[in-house]
Amino acid sequence: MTALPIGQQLINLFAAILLLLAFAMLAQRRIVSLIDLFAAQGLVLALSTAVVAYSTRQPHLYESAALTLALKVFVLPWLLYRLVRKLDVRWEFEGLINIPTTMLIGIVLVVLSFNLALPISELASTVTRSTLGIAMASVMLAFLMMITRRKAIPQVIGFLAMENGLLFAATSATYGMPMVVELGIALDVLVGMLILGVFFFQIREQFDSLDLRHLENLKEEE
Amino acid sequence: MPEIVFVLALPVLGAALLALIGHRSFAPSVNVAVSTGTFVAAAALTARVIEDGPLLVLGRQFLLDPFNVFLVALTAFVGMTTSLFSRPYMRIEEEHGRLTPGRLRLYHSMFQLFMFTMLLALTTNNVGILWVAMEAATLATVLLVSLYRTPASLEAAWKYFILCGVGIAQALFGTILLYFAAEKLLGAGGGALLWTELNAVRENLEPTVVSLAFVFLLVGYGTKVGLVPLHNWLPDAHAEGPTPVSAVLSGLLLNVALYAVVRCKVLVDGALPDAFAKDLMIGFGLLSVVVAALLLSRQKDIKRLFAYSSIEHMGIITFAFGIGGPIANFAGLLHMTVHSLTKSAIFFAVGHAVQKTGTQVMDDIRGLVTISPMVGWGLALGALAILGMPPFGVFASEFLILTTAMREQPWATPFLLAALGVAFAAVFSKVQPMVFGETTAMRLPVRPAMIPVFTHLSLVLMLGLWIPPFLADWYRNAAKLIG
Amino acid sequence: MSFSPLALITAAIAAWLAIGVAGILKPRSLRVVRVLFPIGAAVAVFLAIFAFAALRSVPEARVLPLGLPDLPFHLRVDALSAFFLLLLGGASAAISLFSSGYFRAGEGTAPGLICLQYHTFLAAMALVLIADDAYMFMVAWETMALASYFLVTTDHRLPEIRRAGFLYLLIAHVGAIGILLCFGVLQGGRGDYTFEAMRAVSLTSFWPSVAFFLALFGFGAKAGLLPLHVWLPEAHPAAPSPVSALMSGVMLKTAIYGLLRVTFDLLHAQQWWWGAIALALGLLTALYGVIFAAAQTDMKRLLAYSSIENIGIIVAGIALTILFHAYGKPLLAAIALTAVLYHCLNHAFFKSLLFLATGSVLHATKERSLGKLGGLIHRMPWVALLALVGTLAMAGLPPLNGFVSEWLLLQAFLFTPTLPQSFVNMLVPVAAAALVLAVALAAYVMVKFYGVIFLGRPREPHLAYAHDAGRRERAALLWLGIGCVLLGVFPSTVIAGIDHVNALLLDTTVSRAGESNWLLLAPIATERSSYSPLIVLVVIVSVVLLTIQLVHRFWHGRSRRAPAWDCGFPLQTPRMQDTAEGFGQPIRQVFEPFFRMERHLPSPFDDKPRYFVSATDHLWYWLYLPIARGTEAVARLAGLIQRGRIGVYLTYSFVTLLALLLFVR
Amino acid sequence: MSAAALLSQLLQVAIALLLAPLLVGWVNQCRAWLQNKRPPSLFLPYRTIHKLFVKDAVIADNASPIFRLMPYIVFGAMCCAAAIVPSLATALPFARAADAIALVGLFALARVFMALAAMDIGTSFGSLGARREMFVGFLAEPALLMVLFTASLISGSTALPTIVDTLAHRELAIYPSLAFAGVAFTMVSLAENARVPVDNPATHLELTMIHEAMLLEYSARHLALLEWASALKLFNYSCIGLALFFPFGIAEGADFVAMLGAAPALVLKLAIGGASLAVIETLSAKMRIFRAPEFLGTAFLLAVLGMLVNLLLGS
Repeated sequence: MTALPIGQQLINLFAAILLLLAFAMLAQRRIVSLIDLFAAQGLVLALSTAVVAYSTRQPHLYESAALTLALKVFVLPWLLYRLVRKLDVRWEFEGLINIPTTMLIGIVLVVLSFNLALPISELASTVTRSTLGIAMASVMLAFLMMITRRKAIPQVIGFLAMENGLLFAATSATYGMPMVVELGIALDVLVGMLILGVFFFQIREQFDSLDLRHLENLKEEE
Repeated sequence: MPEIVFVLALPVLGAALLALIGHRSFAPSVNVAVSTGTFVAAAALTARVIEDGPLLVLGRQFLLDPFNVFLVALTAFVGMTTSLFSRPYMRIEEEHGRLTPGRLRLYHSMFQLFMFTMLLALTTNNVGILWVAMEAATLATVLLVSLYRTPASLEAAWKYFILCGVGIAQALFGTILLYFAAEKLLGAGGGALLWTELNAVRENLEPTVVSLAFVFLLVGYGTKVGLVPLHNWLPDAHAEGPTPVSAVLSGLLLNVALYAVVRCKVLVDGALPDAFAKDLMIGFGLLSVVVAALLLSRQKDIKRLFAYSSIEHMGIITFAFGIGGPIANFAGLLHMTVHSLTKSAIFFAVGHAVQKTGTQVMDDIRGLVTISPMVGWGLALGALAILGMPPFGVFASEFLILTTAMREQPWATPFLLAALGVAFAAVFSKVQPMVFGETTAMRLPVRPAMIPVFTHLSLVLMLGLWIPPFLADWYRNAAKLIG
Repeated sequence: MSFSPLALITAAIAAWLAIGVAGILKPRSLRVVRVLFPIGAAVAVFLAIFAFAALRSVPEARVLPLGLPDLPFHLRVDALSAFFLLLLGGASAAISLFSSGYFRAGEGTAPGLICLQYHTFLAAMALVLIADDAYMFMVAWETMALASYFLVTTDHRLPEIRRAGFLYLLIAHVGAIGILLCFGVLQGGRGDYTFEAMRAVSLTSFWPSVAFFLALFGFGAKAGLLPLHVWLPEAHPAAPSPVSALMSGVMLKTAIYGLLRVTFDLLHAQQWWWGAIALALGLLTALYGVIFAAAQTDMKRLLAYSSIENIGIIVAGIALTILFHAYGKPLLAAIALTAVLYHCLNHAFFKSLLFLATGSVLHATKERSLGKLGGLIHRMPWVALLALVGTLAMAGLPPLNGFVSEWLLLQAFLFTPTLPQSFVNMLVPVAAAALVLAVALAAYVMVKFYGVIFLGRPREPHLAYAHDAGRRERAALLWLGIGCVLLGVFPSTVIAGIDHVNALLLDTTVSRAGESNWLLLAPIATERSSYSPLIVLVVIVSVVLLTIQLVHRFWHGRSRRAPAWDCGFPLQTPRMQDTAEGFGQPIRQVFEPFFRMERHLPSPFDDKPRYFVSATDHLWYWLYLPIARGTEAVARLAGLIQRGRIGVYLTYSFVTLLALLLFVR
Repeated sequence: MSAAALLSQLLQVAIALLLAPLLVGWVNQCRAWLQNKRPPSLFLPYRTIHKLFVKDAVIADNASPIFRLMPYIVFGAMCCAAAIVPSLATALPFARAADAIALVGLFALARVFMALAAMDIGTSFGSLGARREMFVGFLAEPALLMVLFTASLISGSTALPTIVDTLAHRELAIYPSLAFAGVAFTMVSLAENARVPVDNPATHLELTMIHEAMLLEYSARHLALLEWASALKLFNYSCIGLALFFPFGIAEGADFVAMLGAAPALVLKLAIGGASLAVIETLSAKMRIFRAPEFLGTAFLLAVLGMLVNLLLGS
């Protein structure tokens, strides 16, 4: 068989890195490095988008790459850093499920999402189709991370990671969504992040901690 | 196309204006004025659509067909009445010292923003924009839910944000898959996300992809509809937010989310040979009805009670759309209308009741008819209406749904029978002593704003006895559209 | 608009609604109510007249521009609905008249509001009877339930009254859903809910049976058929007496109407085993009701239980009709149906009469417990006399009306052995025995009822100040009493009217088949069976008068008053009379297994010996409480899915998503 | 109806009225013989009734009209029954006015009025008697109806004349259903006529009495009428029994000759019946009131069995 064109090789590489980062985030306990990982993920995402744009001559993808870079690599991590510094929450304690188990579940999820993505990839006409499975996997892993984390900020980072996975899916499967939508999504994410920032302070001043265990009072009593 | 522009622009401008002027004594009136203007514009828009059929405007970006235009009118109307109700309500809250002027500014502008997002979600023709608008609606309401800044309200808002955010993210994935399936037929670019385009080619959409997409979309938007087991945010958010917000959440937001689901269902039905989407919706609907009915019987907080009843009714509507066919769809649409009217009316009455008695715990609320006959009878009639007692309109739709189900899905009817019975027992046994019975509470000096309540209830009553022809045609066309 | 019966009936209904609205205009004024209720009574009389006209004219249908877009309100009056309208008008005329004197200000709901609810109730019942499509039927049906609920909870401050109202509305609502599903079956998937279309649909395989039993469930819940009877003995004592009279006398009959409508009009063919099951159910209900009536100590509860008994008898009659009709014996079916309708009419009259009488007693003495009444015949002769008529009628004694319908029903039973199905033939003697037992027990119950309330010596001193009913109350009671007598004495005439219904439902008639004439009632032939209450009445009365004359002629009419002798017992106090408990004690003993007894017997050493006994319904403990507890348990389990932890919630949606994805694969 | 028919109808009633006390006297005499006592005069009942009529009536202070009217109503009901029961002839005009079921209804009417009147004074014994009477009644009445049903199933009619005609004209054979019914009927009529073992007419021992307890407050003409009525009741029951189980020698037509021919047969049958009643009363002991349900329940059961047997064996 002939070797893949360089662009596709790069994209596959980036996809692999993305998956790796997703796992890393799943395993990471320190919030600060979690933010780093998130930024890295954003960077990879932007790069891959750019490569796709280059190799498929899709100018509008450059814009979306730029958007991603700005938002996911600079603005959001910066905001998160400020929050962490302001609230000074550095350490994340043991999650609901211990790390190895989480990892195992993660593997299972990856296999599952590859399976699910397979038929779709068959249909895809894009050069990047094989990466759809990875995109879905990273979404799932982000979901798992949200479930397992007990603190507010990691949960939010998981949420943002999920957003990344989605964007990656969009680029890999369909060369990105129409620009309006991309912009809308970006806006939503940004606003959501800001609101969450406000939230953290409110929660903090109410419960003087960001531990989600304080947020378990509304429930059906026995 | 002036009307549509007005419908969408007025709330945005209103939001900006209210954010700028801050909380003055006339801010509530401005709020009312803007909402009224929106309703007038929406009414004009509706009239036009009734005259010259579906509209596709502003570069095909905005679609107005019978299905969504009646929801637009409904949304604008309930928004108006809610603003009317919230004027005295919020004033009393302020007097009670539960709200500061700053928060009231936030409340007013966010209320308008929320209206805008919902109207956008309803009118847009672009599935992607639909998603954006839904997400934006979530963000707008999160701040409204946490308005009191109490621990409970913060917790509720947090859960609301996270659960709906995640759900919405699934919906985005579904949208991407949809786009992915469409783009091979319609080519890349904006066209492939326009619902009208998708609908035109729905027979040729790739089945596997579409079914996957629908799963994600259903789970995503279903979270906002409040389908069991994705419903967990709903009771908290309703119980802890200010009552006007509970009213619009229950009366409008759930409808809009359901609208999104149904839009997607139409595409899937076209693409798939089997009744995949129908079965999913029937299953979710039935599950929601049963579980909600059971949980109704365990409630102690009055707003939680009616939140669960919203889940139950959303289940009924989902079930109806799942059955499909002209009658069931007609019934579903009618039920959407009467439910949002009745439920918001109930929340208005509940709000006043809570203000008068100073508690949300039902065991401490007694003898409302003696404290304030209007509130008492409003609550009693509203509860009876929502429980499906004729001659109110809720009964009309339940009549059609049940009788159709008896032939289409006979196996489901025992569950419905049991669930409706349990729900009746649960709600009525709790409402009756609140309305009647002895009380120790004093009569409060404030006059409740009962006009919205009784406007809604009389509309519901009318719909039970006589549905205006234009409305009926409207429902019929919409039902045909949904298929 | 032509003055056809239907138009006039509709107008009467509209008049009722207008009266109700007029009442709400000045809710607190009692004077208005005093004026409005008699007008309502007049309207009722007119309604009865129109209904009588409609009974003998051809069916007639109309469409109102209301209702669902594809389903405007269809009205139709045929012989069946006309008959029940007649019943409604005849009974409610008296009840409205009584109410105009009955309701007082200040207790519970405002009189004007009561006026509105009361007349809405009447109008809704009439609309149920003339509804010709499922939607209007259900709307009227539930409106009826709602209005009566508000009337029951007139005195809503008392928790037990609220509880009674809640129980009533709950069972009514569940039953209504059953009826709804029944109509869902009947429309046969056509989506056309007019009765006309339902008649056209021919259901196949098991669907007819489903429809019938859904109808039996739904209408049985309203009629008080076992095991859905529990609301009756709670709601009737809670309601004001005219309302109890209206509910027991008329509303229960609308359920019978619905059952007949569905079974014989909308369904084409009946299965014999429907009849068998319904027969068993009906007789069980009858026995159950009368046995519990015998054990009651509250006069209105007693009457409520006896209503359950009568409903049981009526349902048994319907079951016989189904049996005969299924086996193609129209004449016998017609006899059974005649018995059913006749009994409906009788029950409407004597039960309303008795409930109104209890109302007068309640107003005169403020007492509802039989243990504290007695000797009222001296204080309130009018009520006592008219109540006696009702009592004898209800005890099923000739020559009053209660006996006629039971006579007809027994005739129908006696003809059953001509059926081909041997199993049914075996069933019949037992069934007949049960029926006769129930009827005989009814006599026992009525002696207890009348004897304890009106006869003997007052058990409480304040009864001495009891006053007789007012003029309007008397007139109302008189109307009903005369009705009982006339219905009892001229059966052939009444049956001639009922025959229009027979002709409609079974296309055959009784009076033309038999040798009946105005004097003699002989459904088949005088050789088979005949009964002439008029002759019996005349003979007894003439003998009585003759004897009095002769005794006074040959001997003398001297008599003097003295203290009661009582076997020479020196001192007698009113407390030494039999109490209600005492009178019911033998029945409690014989039918012990029916009751859940709690007895507290005094020991010889108590300084204040107290005897306490309560006989409650097993079904509460065997059926209702288990259901309630089961729901409770399931609900608690359902509550477990919401324990407040957001991670868990996320897991739900995650798992749901994965499950669905796998499902798609 | 022709004047002759009316006349013969009246004749039958008159005969019943006259014979009834005699029957009572005869039963008492037989019983006295059987118990080795010197029998009272056969005509004692007539004398008693006359004596009572002569006396002045004493009425309790708080007696209501029901109390005073009851004896006449009961008497009237019994006369009506006497007119209906085919004692001498079957084809009598009034017989059409009420069939078997209506007849039972008439007896029930009488019973209810007695019970009400007994409760009227409000004495302990009165209400006790009323309760016991109704208690016995609600079991006896269905049993009696069941007996009549058996007969009417055989004859396919509830009209007494038809029943009697059919039964009279069947060839002699063993009818187990009728046998059951006969036993049941005997038991019922013992209970209904306040006879041992259910009640004892000859005592005022408060613990045992049922029928007498209801009449305690009555005196003079009212009591006389009641005595006469109960005699009539006994007579009617006997005639029903005879008509059902020994319908021989009863007149088919309604003419005097036939009836006069039937009269001796009736008297003879009554004499035998009365004697056997006395025998039963002598042989059996009065049972406790709470045994009464079992006794009557047995009767009820036998009657139903009779019906079932009739349906099963077709005989």
